[in-house]
Amino acid sequence: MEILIAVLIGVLFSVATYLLLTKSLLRVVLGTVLLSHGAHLLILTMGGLGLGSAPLLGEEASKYSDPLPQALILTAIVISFGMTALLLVLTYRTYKAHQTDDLDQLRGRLDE
Amino acid sequence: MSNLLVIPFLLPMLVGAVLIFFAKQHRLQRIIAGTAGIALFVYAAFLVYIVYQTKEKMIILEVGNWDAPFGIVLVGDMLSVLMVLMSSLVGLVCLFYAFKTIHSEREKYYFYSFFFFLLTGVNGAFLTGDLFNLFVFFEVTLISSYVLIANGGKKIQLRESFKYVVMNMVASAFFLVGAAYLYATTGTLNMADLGNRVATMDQQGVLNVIAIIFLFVFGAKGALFPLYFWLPKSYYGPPAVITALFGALLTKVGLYSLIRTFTLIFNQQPQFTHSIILLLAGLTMIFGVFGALSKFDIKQIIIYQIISQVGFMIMGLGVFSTSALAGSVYYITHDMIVKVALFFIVGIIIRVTGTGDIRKMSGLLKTHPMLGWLFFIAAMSLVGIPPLSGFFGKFALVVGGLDQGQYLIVAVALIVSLLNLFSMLRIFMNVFWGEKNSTTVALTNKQTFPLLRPVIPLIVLTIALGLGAEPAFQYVIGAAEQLMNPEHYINVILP
Amino acid sequence: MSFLHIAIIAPFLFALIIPFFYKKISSVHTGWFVLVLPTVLFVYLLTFIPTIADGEVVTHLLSWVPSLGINFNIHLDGLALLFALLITGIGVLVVLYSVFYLDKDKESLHNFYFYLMMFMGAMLGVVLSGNLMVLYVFWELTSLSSALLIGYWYERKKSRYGALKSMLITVSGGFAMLAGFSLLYVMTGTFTITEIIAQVDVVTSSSLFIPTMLLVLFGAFTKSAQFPFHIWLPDAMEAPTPVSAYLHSATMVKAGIYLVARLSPVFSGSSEWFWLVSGFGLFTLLWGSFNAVRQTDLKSILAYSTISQLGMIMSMLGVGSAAAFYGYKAGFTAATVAAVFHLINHSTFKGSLFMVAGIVDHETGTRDIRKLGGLMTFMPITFTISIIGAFSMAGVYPFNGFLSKEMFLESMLHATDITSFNMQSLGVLFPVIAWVASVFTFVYSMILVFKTFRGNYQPEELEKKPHEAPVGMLIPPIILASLVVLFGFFPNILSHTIIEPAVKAIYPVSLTGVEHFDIHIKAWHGFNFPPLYMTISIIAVGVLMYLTLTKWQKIYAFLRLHKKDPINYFYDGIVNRIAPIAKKITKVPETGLLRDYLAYMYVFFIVLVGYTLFHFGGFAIDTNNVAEIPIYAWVLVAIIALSAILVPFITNRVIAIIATSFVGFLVALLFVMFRAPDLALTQLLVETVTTALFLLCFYHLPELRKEKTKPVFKWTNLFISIGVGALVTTMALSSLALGNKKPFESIADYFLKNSHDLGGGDNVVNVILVDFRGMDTMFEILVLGIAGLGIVSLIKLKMNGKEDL
Amino acid sequence: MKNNISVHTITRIAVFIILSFAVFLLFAGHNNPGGGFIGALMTASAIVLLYISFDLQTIKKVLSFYFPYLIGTGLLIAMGTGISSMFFGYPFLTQFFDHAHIPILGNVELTTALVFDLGVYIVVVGVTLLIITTIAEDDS
Repeated sequence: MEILIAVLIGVLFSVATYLLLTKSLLRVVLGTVLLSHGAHLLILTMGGLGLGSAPLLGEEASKYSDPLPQALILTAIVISFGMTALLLVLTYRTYKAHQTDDLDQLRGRLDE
Repeated sequence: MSNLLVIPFLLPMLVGAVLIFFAKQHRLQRIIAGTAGIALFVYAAFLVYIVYQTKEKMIILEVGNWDAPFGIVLVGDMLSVLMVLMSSLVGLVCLFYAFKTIHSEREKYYFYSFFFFLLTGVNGAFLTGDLFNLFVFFEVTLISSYVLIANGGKKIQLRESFKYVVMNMVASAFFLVGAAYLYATTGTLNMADLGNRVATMDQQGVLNVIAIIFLFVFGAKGALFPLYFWLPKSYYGPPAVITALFGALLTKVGLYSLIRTFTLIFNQQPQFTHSIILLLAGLTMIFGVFGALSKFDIKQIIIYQIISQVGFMIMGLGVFSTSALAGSVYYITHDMIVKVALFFIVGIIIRVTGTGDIRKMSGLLKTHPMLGWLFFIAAMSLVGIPPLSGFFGKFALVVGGLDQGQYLIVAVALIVSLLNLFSMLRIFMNVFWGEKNSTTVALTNKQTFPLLRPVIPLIVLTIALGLGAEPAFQYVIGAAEQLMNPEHYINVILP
Repeated sequence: MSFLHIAIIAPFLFALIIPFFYKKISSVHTGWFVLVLPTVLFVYLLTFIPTIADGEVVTHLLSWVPSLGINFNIHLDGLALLFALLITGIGVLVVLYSVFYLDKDKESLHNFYFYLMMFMGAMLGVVLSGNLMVLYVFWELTSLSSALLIGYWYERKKSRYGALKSMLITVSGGFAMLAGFSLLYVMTGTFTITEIIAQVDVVTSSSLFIPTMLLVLFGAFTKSAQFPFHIWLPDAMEAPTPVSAYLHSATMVKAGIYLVARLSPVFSGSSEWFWLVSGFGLFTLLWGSFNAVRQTDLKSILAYSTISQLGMIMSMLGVGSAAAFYGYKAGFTAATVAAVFHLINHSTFKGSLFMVAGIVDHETGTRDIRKLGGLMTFMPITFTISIIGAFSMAGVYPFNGFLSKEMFLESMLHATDITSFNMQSLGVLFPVIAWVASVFTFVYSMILVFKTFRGNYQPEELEKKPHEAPVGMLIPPIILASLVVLFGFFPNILSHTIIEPAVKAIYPVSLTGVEHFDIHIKAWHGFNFPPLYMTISIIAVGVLMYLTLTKWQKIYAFLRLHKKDPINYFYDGIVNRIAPIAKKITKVPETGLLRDYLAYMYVFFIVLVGYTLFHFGGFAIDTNNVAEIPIYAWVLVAIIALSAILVPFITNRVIAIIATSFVGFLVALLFVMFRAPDLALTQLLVETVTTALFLLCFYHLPELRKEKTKPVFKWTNLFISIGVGALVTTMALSSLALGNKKPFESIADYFLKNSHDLGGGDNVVNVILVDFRGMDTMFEILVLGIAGLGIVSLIKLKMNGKEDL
Repeated sequence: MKNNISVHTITRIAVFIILSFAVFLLFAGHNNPGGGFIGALMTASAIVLLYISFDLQTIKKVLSFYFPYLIGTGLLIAMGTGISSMFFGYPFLTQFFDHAHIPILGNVELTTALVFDLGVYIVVVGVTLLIITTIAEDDS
């Protein structure tokens, strides 16, 4: 299972990277979203995916899944939510101010 | 156990939160912010004193009363409290400069809250002893910086801050990647525990790769070659005080983390990892100074000087010896002072002349002698002319580098220093020397005095740190010894 | 702290109060106040002569930065005293002279005297320091203050050019010296000069001996204007003339000489030292004198003359270093004695000549010898002074220059006595070069006097009607000229008081065992004395050449030396081209394209991580401990992967957003599968809100287009993307494999064990969030809060041209 | 759709249910899935639902909070729990809990962590609503 998810993470990182390297503002934003999905999944996988039960002690299971990565991911999700929201607004403000979404045209003059 | 360690980030956070309620009341906002800035600085100085007094030269706090390595632990060793002191100082002077320069419109939209939240993140990053918590503090710092850099909505600001944000988000994602790998291999997140466990693991291949990932992450935050290219333009847009704050603090957080992790955790194969750092240090110096020489805009030049100086600051880590690391720590301290002073002065120059182009300025020394000489001292300190503070940092690095047989980097450092001198003299000669030209002077000499008030203590400090280098060096050598002997750090945290 | 420390610091403190004098007491020329300090210091230093002449060394210790080995130790021996006396003595005369030279109403005197005092303190610091690093500190301060003095009239372009040039060249030497001193420190563990000398063996046996020597010499040569670093000195003549008289002839340029002399005990046993010092010295001597002849500006002539004379002193120190090889016999030490003696003489006659040039400039408005002429009748005193100075410089009896010139020629003739370093054959060059250079020296000395004071008076070329200078301006050169004559007739008043202690400092007793050098300078050695014939022939040929000047001066044009010193092409080439080159280099990576910045980052990542991974063989897969894969997992993963891969191909913004959200929702499903209910819930809700946000911004967002990218870019992008993904996966597997073998428990077990009892909750994830790692959560919500407020300010804050700084 | 009464009624009911569930999630978080963040997002989605069926002005009238103040308050509450432990000589952010018997509700666990979570809840609600309303307002 870990291997399969690791491959999936690789795919997510690849796609995210590809999107980040494009010239369209929106695609870049989508790239960052996918990138964070990849990173979160990676944290979970790195805690091991051995299927214990959920880390709810009320359930009295013999084996629980690792709670720490879950807590870390929760924190990371919240943070990336904030970041994404901010980036989104920044994106459309940029787009409106420059009237273009082509990063090629958002280089700025070379000699300024 | 000492709750002393939470104040440096809790106080600014508290102030930032409180100021949300008073966003529209300028006077009150300033009074609260100013008082808090002073209090924070005084407290940080007190903290340094306390830490220096203890036997271990280090205090820790297990937050939430959970034993390390399970809970989050805050660590105030000599390096981190020094960094806190410096960031509080930078915060303080920037605050008073902001009072004079920031438009009330900007103040209305939570400027001071963001300002203090940035300090929260920076101080927290310096004090935390937990890798993931470091990530969280990084994000606090970064998101405050995103807002501060983009606010105002000038075209160039929006455009460049978009790039800035994306670059940093990518680096942050890889921070998580690195932390995840480390957790998988070692099963812990506490940095002392990581240092301990990494040292006892026999397979170094994977750990070296993880080290490189962190080098990549912190290098991107600390503006190392080839990860800094976003920096020059994105720092150009915002007002001078924000550029000063960023130039002095943001890269330092990256460098601090680099120093921390590569002395505490990734210290197993320095001949490999630290050689790469050294290589990057050299390239950063060179490309930074070339950038500075290629520009004629005064703000751009100083921004490139940030990059060039990053190379020096990281050189001691690459050399990896006590004296060289002491040099690096001293250099970081010095750079925070001088960089802020330079950006303040540059801000005033641009205000006075109404242009940033040094080719269009001339003869300002006649009309604004004070401004000119303050700039001159700061510039010479940056270049490393004795007996100013910049010299001693450079000197310790040179001796440390030669002592370890790293001749090439020392040669590069000295040649780059010469080029730095050239770039700073070029500014001085264009802006302050020469005939008084016809450009209108927006501010008279007298009118610049209130703006110069925050600059003067910084200049005094760079002179004092030079003439009185001994106590400072006793301190940074102590800090470097702590860094070079991580066992002590580990033993205090994990008894 | 001793009085000598105070003597060094006093000028700096004095410099700080000068602006107050200038502002408060404007009726009196500031120079009068300033004059006090060098006078006091000079008198104070004079009192040391008996002590030092007795062979004692005055030392005072003062710790400064002991952690770095930097201590402000005073080491006052013969050499230091000689220089200190020159610095303060000439300082007195120069300040006096400047009072009359600089107009108190037109000049910003506070700046001038500030720089000048700073320079004096720095110079005293250089020569009195017993610690190399303190010496270096003051050394750089002399460079700095000198540059400020050169740029004193900063409105002039030439002043700025000269200041920059002198700063860049001398500081580059300074930095090299810093490295050299640091190497000495690394070898010996100390910066204290006497302690380094005590460990000469350690230094000479080090593999870094030669590099260290080169670095130190680089510093000395740049400061003392040795070829090819001499080019800054002629341009430094833009400084006010008192400055030229002080810094650029008598004191600062001799700092390099001082350093070579000071460190002779450490280095002089080697042939490299001998060759470098005497070789560069001799060539500089020749080059300087040869070029001086073609100059038309009085101060330029003097500048090149100074270069040449500095080369001469340097070459004598080089030849004198042979003494270290051959046991310090008089025959070998003679060159060093000559060097010290000439150093004194040069300060006297060159100082007076600079002052004369200043007077001429001041009284006629020009220094161009083509416009000058026939001034003898207008300014007879000045003329007399210049005759004395110039003839001494040319080496004519009975002036002091004659004596030291003859000693110089003699020591050069003895160069062939040196039996090693290939000197039997090459040694012949030494006297030959010396002779040729002396001829040119004679010629330019004559030009200096006669083109100015004799010949045709050309009133139409001059700005003012010339007349004799005010008395105050004449006194300093008269004093110097009197010294020229005095030392010419009674040279031995210096031999035991000043020269011998200085020579003993260069040849310390600890190394030589020689207690006493017999120094007796005399003018007449009888007819069996070859230098006498050399002198006579120099004068004869010199006169001939001066008379036929116009006939052979075309040679400069032929050699292309008539416009500017060829070394200047190098300097200007570098300085002018560095900005364009830097621009070209900076332009390449900084394209302004986010794509490029990210690409560098990723390539850096791939190259370094990939290299490390395969170099250290870190890759591993461990299949022992992995969970089984149920069939629905295959399906789910396949769908996630497919929908993610589709995103880049979508050209409709709504579909692209929804596809991305879809991936997010499926990830939430994965979380369910992996028994992470909190995570799944959070992911689900966050994804919902994020999607809502995207759609809210929908109208603000651009429509997607098909990417128009060059195939090359497309392929590199693809390559980079796949590389990143592959590395992340590989590393994930390797980390897991390594983690399975780790010899310790994960900290996670602690949370499961203690959550209920210590944390008071059964949802371990939540207990971690609010309790075990509550700090994370606290700052996570801060991030969120900042994001919220940030969005408000991003949208609402519009500066509308309201500029803040 | 904006003035459709049946939609409004259904929305009201739905919002009520969602909000109750959100509060439940907030309080249950310590022992079961949930917690401040999840509860807050739930609350926010309920309000978004309101926004979809009513218009912005109505929402603003109903929720007369000034959202930035909400954020500030939440941050202060969260900090307050952390700081209060310092006054009792414990390290920053030490949480305490006890079981108390309260009539009607029975045996209830009281924890300071819940207060902390409440702070989280308020901040997240404030932020989410602030973002949504600000962006929405920018539309016009």
